[in-house]
Amino acid sequence: MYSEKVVEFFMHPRNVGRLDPADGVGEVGNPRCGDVMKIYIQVRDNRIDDIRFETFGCAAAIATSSMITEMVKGKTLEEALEVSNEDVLDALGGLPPEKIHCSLLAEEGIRAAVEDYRKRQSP
Amino acid sequence: MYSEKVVEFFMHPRNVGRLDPADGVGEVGNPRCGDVMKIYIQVRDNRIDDIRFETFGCAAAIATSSMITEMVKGKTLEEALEVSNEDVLDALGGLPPEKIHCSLLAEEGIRAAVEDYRKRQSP
Amino acid sequence: MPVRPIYLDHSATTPLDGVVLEAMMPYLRENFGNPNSIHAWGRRARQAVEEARGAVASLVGAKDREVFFTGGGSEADNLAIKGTALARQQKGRHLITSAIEHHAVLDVFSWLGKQGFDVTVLSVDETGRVSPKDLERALRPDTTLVSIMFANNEIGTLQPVAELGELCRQRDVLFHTDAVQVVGHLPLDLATLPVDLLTMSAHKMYGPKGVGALFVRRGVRIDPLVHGGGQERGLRSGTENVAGIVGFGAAARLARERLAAGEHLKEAELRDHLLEGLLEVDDVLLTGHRTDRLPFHASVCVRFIEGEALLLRLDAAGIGASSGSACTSGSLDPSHVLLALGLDHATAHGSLRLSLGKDTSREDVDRTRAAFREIVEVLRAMSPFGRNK
Amino acid sequence: MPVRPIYLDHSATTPLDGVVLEAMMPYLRENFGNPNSIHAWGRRARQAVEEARGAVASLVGAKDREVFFTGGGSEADNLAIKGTALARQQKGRHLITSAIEHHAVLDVFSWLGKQGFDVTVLSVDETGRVSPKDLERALRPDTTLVSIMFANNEIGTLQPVAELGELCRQRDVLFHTDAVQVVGHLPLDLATLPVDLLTMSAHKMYGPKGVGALFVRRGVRIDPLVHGGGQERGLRSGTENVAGIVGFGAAARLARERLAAGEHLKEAELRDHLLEGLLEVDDVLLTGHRTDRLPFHASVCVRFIEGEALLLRLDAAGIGASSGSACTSGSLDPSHVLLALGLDHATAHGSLRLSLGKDTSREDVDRTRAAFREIVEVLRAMSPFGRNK
Ligand SMILES: Cc1ncc(COP(=O)(O)O)c(C=O)c1O
Ligand SMILES: Cc1ncc(COP(=O)(O)O)c(C=O)c1O
Repeated sequence: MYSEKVVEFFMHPRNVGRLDPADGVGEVGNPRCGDVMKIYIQVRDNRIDDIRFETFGCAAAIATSSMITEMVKGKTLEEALEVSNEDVLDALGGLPPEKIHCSLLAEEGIRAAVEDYRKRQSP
Repeated sequence: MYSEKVVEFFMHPRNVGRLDPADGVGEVGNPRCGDVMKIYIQVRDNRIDDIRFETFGCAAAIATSSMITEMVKGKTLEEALEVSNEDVLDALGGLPPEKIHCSLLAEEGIRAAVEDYRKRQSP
Repeated sequence: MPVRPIYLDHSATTPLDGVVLEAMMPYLRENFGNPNSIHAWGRRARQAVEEARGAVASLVGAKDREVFFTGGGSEADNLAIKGTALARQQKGRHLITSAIEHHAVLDVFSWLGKQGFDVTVLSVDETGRVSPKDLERALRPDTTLVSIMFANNEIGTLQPVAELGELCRQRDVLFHTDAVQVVGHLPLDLATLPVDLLTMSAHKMYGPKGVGALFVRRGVRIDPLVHGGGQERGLRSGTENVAGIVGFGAAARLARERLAAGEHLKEAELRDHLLEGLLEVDDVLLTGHRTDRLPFHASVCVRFIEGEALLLRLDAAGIGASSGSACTSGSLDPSHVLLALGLDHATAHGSLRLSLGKDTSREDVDRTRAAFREIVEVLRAMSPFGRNK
Repeated sequence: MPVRPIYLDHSATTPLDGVVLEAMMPYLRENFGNPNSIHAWGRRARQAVEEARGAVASLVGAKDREVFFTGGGSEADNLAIKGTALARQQKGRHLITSAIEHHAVLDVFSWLGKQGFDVTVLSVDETGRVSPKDLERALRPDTTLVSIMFANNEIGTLQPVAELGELCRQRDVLFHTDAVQVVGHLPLDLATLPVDLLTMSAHKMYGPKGVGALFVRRGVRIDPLVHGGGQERGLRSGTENVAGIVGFGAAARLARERLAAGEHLKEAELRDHLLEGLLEVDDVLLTGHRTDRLPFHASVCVRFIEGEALLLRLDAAGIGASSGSACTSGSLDPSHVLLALGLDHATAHGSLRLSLGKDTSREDVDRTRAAFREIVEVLRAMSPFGRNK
């Protein structure tokens, strides 16, 4: 049911953990629904210099978290915000239809972290 | 489903055919219902001296016809009328429940033949 | 039985093909998973089920998603008919079927009749055919479903399914056909055939017993019969009979090859050879249509004798046959199918069905012809009826 | 998978016992007849079906004539519930069930609810037990059927079936119990148990998939679900799945031997050893009852992580398990059973079920304990929640 790529990113997730201190933190999802994603970023020169995630959720949620952190690392904030859930899906070789909503969470997570960062920058 | 005895009497029926002339002939059953039995008897000294049957019907009908002719052969008419369908059933080692009605036909067949004989005797 | 027995009751059930059994074995052994489990065992089972679905679909020219597995042909018939009648009851409560349907269809309609549905039962001609004209006359604005079998199991007659289906389609009435006797035995293309629902059963085509399938054309919505875990996209809940379904798939693949090789045409020739032998005997009547019939199916009525007696004598001679005789079922009336043809009761009681299989040889047929002739003679000698009596 | 895989999902399905397969083989080969045929092939099949019926009956203390074969457990549940509700609707239209039933029961009741029946759903305590007091209060003069499962598939809890059934019997209300998880795993005697209808499924007790049975106590009249040729004394039409039924019979014989040898008691010890290992890990909660539970069944909720992730990691380690997690079913809500226990959603998302089999060894359990501990640690390291976060 899951592609090899999904299994690979689920079994060996990249960028797991937290950053302390972080320049921005995004938390999306709801434990009631079984999916919570927390994204930590460090920003240098408007680029995502370092990134970590913590995810409570199924294999798809973990794999998309991991994949999106790989994809945005090193990108400018603007570039990072362009990464869509479709891009993540493509990079993972697709997800079963009932799991697509998990990839939305990843996109939202990045957005929330960047917003948090920007909010902190402009008080 | 059929006992060995039934199969034996169905496959190798005794007393098949007709008697011509016969002293009495009984015909019972209805082709509509798939069962017709015709019994021919010759009577000497109030005894069934010879007997034949023709049957249109299933294996149970044929086996009971054959068995009852064996059972009444040589008996006095009174004795013959005493032979019941239970006796035939016992002699055959039983029949499946849905076939019991066939054994009734055999008893009726003998009765009809004897009646026919008596009618002919007392005009 | 002294000589090799000859099984000529393929309309009742077929032997499981050895190749089919081989295909099933892994799913009766190590690949025992529940297809609904997400672990490795479950995923292997799921894949096997879906591959089988593809094979069955392609045998009948359907899309994979149009094939729903059930626990047999009877269940598929029940699902199709109750499922449609209930799902469409707001639209109307008039249903149409024929007088010669299998009990798995007919008894569902009588049940629906008791639930307040209005059921029209079409009669058939003396060959067992439904007339499209009759159907046309019977269709009403509140008709929601017509169910007419593709081929009859007792008399082999094929119905003009394309014509009947077309009439329904024009009026937005759903058309179901019980094709249990047809699938795997005659080419069938649901891509072009105007049929909305079609019943199949694996054990009639060298697959395992206890597995059937219902074709439900895309876009057609029916109610489930077995509710529960939501398997078969909600239409048939319950843990899938994985090995059985795999067997159905394998049987479908083999049937496709046989049909592509034209084996049904050779089978029809052998059937004609058999029928010729049966009809040579005096007072033997063909039942069903002479040419528009299942290629493996021969059926007759033998006058002056009763079917069960004939059957048991054939059995004693090592030949497995069947009969629509009342006596085989313990009822007093002969089969509703034979009576619907207009046969009188006495004649109908003498019915015999011989249905060939893919492994039936000409020699088998010749032996059967000889045995038939001999046994009919013996039984007629016992019968109070007949030409010379 | 590097090491020998460990299957611990016997509640989902069991492997087919090799001895059962051996018993089935002749009916997948030469003895392929239709039990409804009267020739030799048919008679052999009929005999096999009836012998299997005897074996299943004697496993549960029923009479042969009280056992009706179906196409699986779900179908048997549907038959029991719809069949009773419809047959007794003149008497009343009130039905009672519990909140933690299998979908094959629950979804039938919601369907009946839509057909105008009045359904009371009893809640359960935090161990998953229905209270006889609650049942007593819910019973009404127009109640015709109560259906409460014998043991729950997700949490293993056993119900006080004798007590519940007795309450129904006193009021002339029929009592059905889904015993799919119990039959073959715990001793059961219907000669004394006040149960009118009881569902079984072969594939949960080392028999084949696609075969179930319904016990219907003598004198109880219900409507059929699948109409047709009148097989199973009219209660389940359709050509019998002979090989499957024979397999069910063989599985019943083996189960009887295992129970007589007390193997379920040893199994319970092994289960306790497993549970001990699971509960040793911080923030792992038992679900279901600690002692009144299926002997082979261990279930927990692991806080701070989600069940599917746990499952797939176990799978990658060669361990087959299952979860009531929403993510495994593609829904957003965790299982209705876990929520009925009063668990919060987040905790319920972390559910895990490990169900042992007759061939599970202590070594398997030890390996599973170790893998569980390790995987929980890894996943918690990824989780935003937890004690130290
Ligand atoms: C408690 C319970 N009832 C019913 C069923 C359904 O049985 P089957 O899978 O044979 O349809 C199952 C298993 O799936 C079950 O665990
Ligand atoms: C025409 C027809 N329909 C339905 C069925 C029922 O199929 P099954 O035996 O798989 O339930 C049969 C065979 O018994 C049949 O011949």
